[in-house]
Amino acid sequence: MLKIQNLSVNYGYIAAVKNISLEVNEGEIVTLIGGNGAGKTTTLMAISGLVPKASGTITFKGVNITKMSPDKIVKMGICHVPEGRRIFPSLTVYENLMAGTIGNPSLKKPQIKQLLEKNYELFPRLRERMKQSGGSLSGGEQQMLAIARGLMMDPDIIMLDEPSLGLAPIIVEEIFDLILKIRNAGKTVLLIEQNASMALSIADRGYVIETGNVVLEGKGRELLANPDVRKAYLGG
Amino acid sequence: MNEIILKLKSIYDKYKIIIILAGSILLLLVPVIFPKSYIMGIICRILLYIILAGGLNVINGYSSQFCIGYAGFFCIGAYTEAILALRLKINFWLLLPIAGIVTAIAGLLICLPTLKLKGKYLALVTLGFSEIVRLIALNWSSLTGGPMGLKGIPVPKIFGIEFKNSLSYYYIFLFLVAIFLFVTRRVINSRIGRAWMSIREDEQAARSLGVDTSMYKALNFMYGAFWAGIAGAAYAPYTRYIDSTFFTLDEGFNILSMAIIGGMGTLIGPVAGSIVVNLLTELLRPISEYRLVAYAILIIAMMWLRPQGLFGASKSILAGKEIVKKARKAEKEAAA
Amino acid sequence: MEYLLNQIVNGISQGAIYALMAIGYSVVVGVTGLITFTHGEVIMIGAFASFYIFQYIGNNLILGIIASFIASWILGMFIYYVCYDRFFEAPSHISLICTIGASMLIRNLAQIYFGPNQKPMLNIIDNKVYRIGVLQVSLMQIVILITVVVLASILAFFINNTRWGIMLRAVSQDKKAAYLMGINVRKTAMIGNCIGCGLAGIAGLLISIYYQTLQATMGGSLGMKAFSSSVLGGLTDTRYSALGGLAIGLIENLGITISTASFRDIFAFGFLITVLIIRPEGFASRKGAKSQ
Amino acid sequence: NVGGTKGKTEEGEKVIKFGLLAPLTGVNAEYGKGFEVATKMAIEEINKAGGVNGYKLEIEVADSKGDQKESSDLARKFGDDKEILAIIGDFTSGCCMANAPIVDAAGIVQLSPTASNPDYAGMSPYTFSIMGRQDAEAPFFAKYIIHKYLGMKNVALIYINSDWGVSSRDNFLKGAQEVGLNIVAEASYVQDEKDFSSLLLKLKAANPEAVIIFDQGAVPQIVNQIAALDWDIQICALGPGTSQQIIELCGENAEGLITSTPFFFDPNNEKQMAWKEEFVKRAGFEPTVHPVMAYDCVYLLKEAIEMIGDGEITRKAIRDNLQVVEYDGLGGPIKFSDAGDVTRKYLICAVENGKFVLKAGYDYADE
Amino acid sequence: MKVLLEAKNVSKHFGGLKAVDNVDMVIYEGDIFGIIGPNGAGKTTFFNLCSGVFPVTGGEIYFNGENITNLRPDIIAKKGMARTFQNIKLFNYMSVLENIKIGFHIHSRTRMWDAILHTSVYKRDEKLAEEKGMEIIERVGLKDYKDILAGNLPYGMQRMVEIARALALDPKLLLLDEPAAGMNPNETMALMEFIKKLNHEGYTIAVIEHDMKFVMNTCNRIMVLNFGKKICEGDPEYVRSNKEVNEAYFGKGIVVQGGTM
Ligand SMILES: Nc1ncnc2c1ncn2[C@@H]1O[C@H](COP(=O)(O)OP(=O)(O)OP(=O)(O)O)[C@@H](O)[C@H]1O
Ligand SMILES: Nc1ncnc2c1ncn2[C@@H]1O[C@H](COP(=O)(O)OP(=O)(O)OP(=O)(O)O)[C@@H](O)[C@H]1O
Ligand SMILES: [Mg+2]
Ligand SMILES: [Mg+2]
Repeated sequence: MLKIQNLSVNYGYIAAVKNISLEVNEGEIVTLIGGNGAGKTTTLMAISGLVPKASGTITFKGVNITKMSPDKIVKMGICHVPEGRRIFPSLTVYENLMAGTIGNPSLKKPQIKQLLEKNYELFPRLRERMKQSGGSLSGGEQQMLAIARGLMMDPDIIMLDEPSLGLAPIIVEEIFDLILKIRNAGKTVLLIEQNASMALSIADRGYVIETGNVVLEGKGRELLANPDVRKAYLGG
Repeated sequence: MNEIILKLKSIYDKYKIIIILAGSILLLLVPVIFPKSYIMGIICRILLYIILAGGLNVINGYSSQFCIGYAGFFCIGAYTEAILALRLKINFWLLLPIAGIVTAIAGLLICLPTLKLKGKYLALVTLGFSEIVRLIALNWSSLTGGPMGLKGIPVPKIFGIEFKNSLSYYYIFLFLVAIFLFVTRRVINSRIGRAWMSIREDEQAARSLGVDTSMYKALNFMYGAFWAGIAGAAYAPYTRYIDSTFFTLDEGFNILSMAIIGGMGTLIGPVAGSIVVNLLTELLRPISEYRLVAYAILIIAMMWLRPQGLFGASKSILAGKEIVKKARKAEKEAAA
Repeated sequence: MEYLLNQIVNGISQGAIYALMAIGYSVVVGVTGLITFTHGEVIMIGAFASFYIFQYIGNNLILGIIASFIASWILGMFIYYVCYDRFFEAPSHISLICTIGASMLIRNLAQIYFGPNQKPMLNIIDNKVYRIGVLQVSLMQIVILITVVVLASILAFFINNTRWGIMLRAVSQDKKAAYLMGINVRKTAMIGNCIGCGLAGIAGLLISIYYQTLQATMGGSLGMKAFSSSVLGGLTDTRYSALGGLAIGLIENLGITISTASFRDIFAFGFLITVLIIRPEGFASRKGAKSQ
Repeated sequence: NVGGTKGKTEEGEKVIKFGLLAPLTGVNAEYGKGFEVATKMAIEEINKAGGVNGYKLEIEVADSKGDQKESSDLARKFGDDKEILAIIGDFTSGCCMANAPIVDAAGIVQLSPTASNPDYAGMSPYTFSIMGRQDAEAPFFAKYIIHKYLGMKNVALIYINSDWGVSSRDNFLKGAQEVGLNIVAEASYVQDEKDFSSLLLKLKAANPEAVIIFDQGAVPQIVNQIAALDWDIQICALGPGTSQQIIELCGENAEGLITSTPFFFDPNNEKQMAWKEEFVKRAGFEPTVHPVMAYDCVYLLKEAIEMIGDGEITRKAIRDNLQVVEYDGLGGPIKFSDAGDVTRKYLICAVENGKFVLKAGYDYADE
Repeated sequence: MKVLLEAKNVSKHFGGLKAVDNVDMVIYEGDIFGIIGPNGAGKTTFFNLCSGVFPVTGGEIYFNGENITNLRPDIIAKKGMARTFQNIKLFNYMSVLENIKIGFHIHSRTRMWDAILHTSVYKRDEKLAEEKGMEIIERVGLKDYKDILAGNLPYGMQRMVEIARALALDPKLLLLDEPAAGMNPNETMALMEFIKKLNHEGYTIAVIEHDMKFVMNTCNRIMVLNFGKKICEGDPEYVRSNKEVNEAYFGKGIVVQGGTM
């Protein structure tokens, strides 16, 4: 469904991503793992068009989106929940969620309502904080809001950049459950995680990225069992 | 541009003493080289604005408090000098620091209640303050001469030499600029300057490290105001006549644009800003009524081409994103 | 008493004019997140656009409003590209200087092409004066007051309750995140800016009808008043900004009542500073918003 | 003794150069432009008529933006330039006064058409102004226009808080005291004021017989706002003269307005009308009193140079002769006091049927 | 053992929301004190109260025997409490060394005239900041990065710089808000070791963390907050076995086990 070929991204003269190729098939959970500064975030940013690409092509559902503007890419059905949450601090929780629906113009009022209900069910906390401004939420609540906001556009593929960062174990579990649920609902997930073991354990496939290059790829379980991976990313 | 600056800097470091010596001699000889009062008048104006833009830069560039009504401080300094010189016949040399201190106190007064204000709100307060000061100068006729202004401000004297035209007054301005740069450089490179910069980069973090941000912000404002006061006090006897129309908001914007065009957060920035802006106004003169149009276009062009200003602190929150990227590049290369 | 009441009416109608300008200003600041010094010039261009319409086509108010709106919308596009488009990521003083430059540019060009002298704007609206008891209100004052209330309510509704409003606010808060929501940030920001400018243009038209003159240099002090009123209202909230304008107008005129107009700005700014000391973000200060 | 060098044009003609300081940009651009147009008109006329003492005149226009720092720099520039023998300008008193020490040191005349600060002309032997001192016009206004012509007792004043406005008002009060006028209310405002309605309400509350405006630029706006208040009152204006702008900007509201003026554009006077037409053609707007003054400045300098006769034309000689020149200008007769300013004589004018008409019989000179 | 920080009945309300609700807490000298709890439980808010960022709604806070309730953050810092932030607050555009130099602010005495005249006070202060600063940088292993802008460092290193900067204050108590967030398991391990080492050197440390491996292995006492209330306090074993904590926080325990499912 999403296909990246020979993607390179430079910041000035630094190559953050070098010739990465990867593929995400429909209905899969694919995870990217790698150390700090490996280029994972940059890859996602490149997909959603927020950074200029030095070379390479990205196709989504057969359409070349390499040169599309970010808002158009989103409207193709690619949702990106960015690193550091980036919720809108002075919009209320409800308005933040509504902002999420802008990316999918085909949504009608009743559908939006349904989606809203669904998200409130997933994150009851958000219902409680509905009228509170996004900036006053705690870190974890903001993370939930960011994910929920992404789900509001009912995307075909959802890209999550470190969704468990700073979350309580119980929420992390919930989020991983949620990711499975999203997948089971027929959606595709591209996941970046520091918590590599959890990520690999739910992923269908995974890529290991180091200093801008894909160094390993394989089934989630296989990678989990790979001794090199264990040593480098799972703490022994 | 960055490369040129770096190159210039390395040359400077190498021949520091010779350059400083030759530079000072050259500076002292300027009125001999250009014995025209017109040219010296422009140079005096440049020097005056170096102090003003530099003082403003200490506020806006080093602590990121956003002051756009700097003309108000300039006004207070000038009126303090003029009033005390005319009424009490106090000596100019004594009045310089007095005006500086009076203005610094004014700075403290407006800054104390507004310490909590951020960015745009503080900007507006300084703007309002500047207008209020000007209107007081206009309306308090018994003290300030009101709309009639104050005339016949005595010229400074030292060892029997009268500084009564631009050729001689040049030395007063030059002296003040030298002191300003020397003192400010030392303050900036100390714990005080670091505290100001930490407030600029992240106030909350600064506070958590024990920096009394209110105190340092106030100090910063006072320091900036002090130099505006000095500049005002030097300016009043230079023109020998002042009235409230000298200190409009536009004057404040003018100073601000010099500070920004030259580049904030560095000492050299306002110097460059003052030179460039003042020369521009002179050089554009032949196109008469299109002069300000061209000037405006040039300002915008400069911001487009070099948003951090000619010599802006590229390593600061003041610098734009582009600049950040470039700096990162240079550093990565250095680290590699 | 009668005198005081009439002064209050006066204060309100002048406040309404400030409010009118402040509404547009707050829309601009709301969407760009940056303060602007071009607002006065936009007001001026709005006034001139209708001036020429009235002169060459005749006193048709509707046509005048349309002309003002369009002219200032176009100017808004120019300002957007010159001052904002590339500086969203940069520190705010950069675009501030650009707006100072742009305002200088527009004002001086206007001075050259429209001439530096005052121009008359006579008899566009019948100068009827109504007496309600001791109160004396002119038709123009009523028109302006109604315009302010209507515009402020429509805008507040638009911004707070529609998808477009959410888009505008999202753009003003986090441009990258807004992109990820599928919002065309540049277009939205430009349209937001143009809406604000268009409103300023209409304000310019009404102001020049009210004062019956216009001039290329009229923008300077007006822009400053728009800025002040908007700050008083917390900069981005149209309703509060309108309220801020009214408050400043009232305070000024009451101040003038006890002294003289030379002190006008002392009252305005003094009031403003006092309010800001008590409420650091104007009337609209929101308590407890985490500063992250 | 500075100066004395005379330049030559390409054709070998001898020229005398003046400098003009004028705010061509900025808020006062309207007046700066007027200066430029009017002085150039005068110079062309003079040159066409053969010049002065065999010299052609030239003028170097410099834009001071109304900023006293720029104005001073330009004054220095003119001072340094040996070819320039006299300076006309600047517009505001502030600029002129800041320049006073400079022109004094350079020994060059600074002849301001408009500087109105009563202290200005006395600052140096080289500083002159022809605007007319307010210690003549304002008392005249009180004594003759209000007291004698209108026969009123209670008046309200509204004045601009500037050097000119304040000295006019002070002098008016002096005159008023002499004839026992009551000032029932007063109000002042600063430059750039747009809304006068609350001031006017204040005046209205005092129930005067007439409102007197002391200003030039804002008179039309005040007149209009009085009409907008639906206040039927006699309006008098000191300052704008018979500026056509008032009629243009006020339309019917100006009917009945009374002003004092040192000169009058007489519709029956062909020469004056031709001047006005020419000015409008060049400037694109109706002249106020200011360009007329600037026009007269050129002729004054011409007269002064002519008086030098065969002597060397120096800056000093121009000054000395300017001091004693007597000239009947477009804006009325001019004779400098020792300080270097002018006490003018005034006429009474009123707007009737959309035109200024002269109200004869109360000419100051008649008393 | 000596009580270093004590909270008595501390509350903080935001409008109707009770972010911190009547919390009592004691940190003894030499502790590594962990604070855990679900997101939005009020942990960060509690830190903010202790370090003076917010005024309390009710209750009192004692530090080293002194009442520090509602004192300004900089005064509290001067009394010997340093902290890091959940969302890193470095001086991004200053070099690592400059960042740390600012940490020495409270240990220097330079006044305006000292700076202008370069008096001995000034020289002593500069020397101190330079030398001690380098010492700390070496300790946290950032020597090679000392001249790099802090904002350009990878996330993990930024957290270390923040800790180093706090150490420059030479505090009696160090408050760390989620220091391991954004670090990979290897980095987290290194951090654990470092914190233990600091503790051995005599620093008392309070830490908020969601990484249970980290908390369980480093802290000697743990407090659990939920909805602003303290629901449990004790050593790691006790907390781990507490039913309420399990329900509110650990869930099924997949994450607590360090991800080995
Ligand atoms: N805006 C930027 N300008 C310059 N360099 C950047 C920028 N953003 C990231 N980099 C650099 O690009 C490289 C890759 O960064 P990226 O954020 O993609 O890493 P990551 O794998 O997501 O790391 P993390 O796990 O820390 O989030 C890093 O070396 C980083 O320093
Ligand atoms: N300034 C504020 N205004 C209003 N509510 C606030 C403010 N700060 C925090 N809150 C609320 O207080 C509660 C506690 O927030 P806090 O940041 O302390 O949580 P936390 O325990 O640190 O959570 P996390 O682990 O997610 O960081 C949250 O519900 C949050 O929404
Ligand atoms: Mg990342
Ligand atoms: Mg927290």
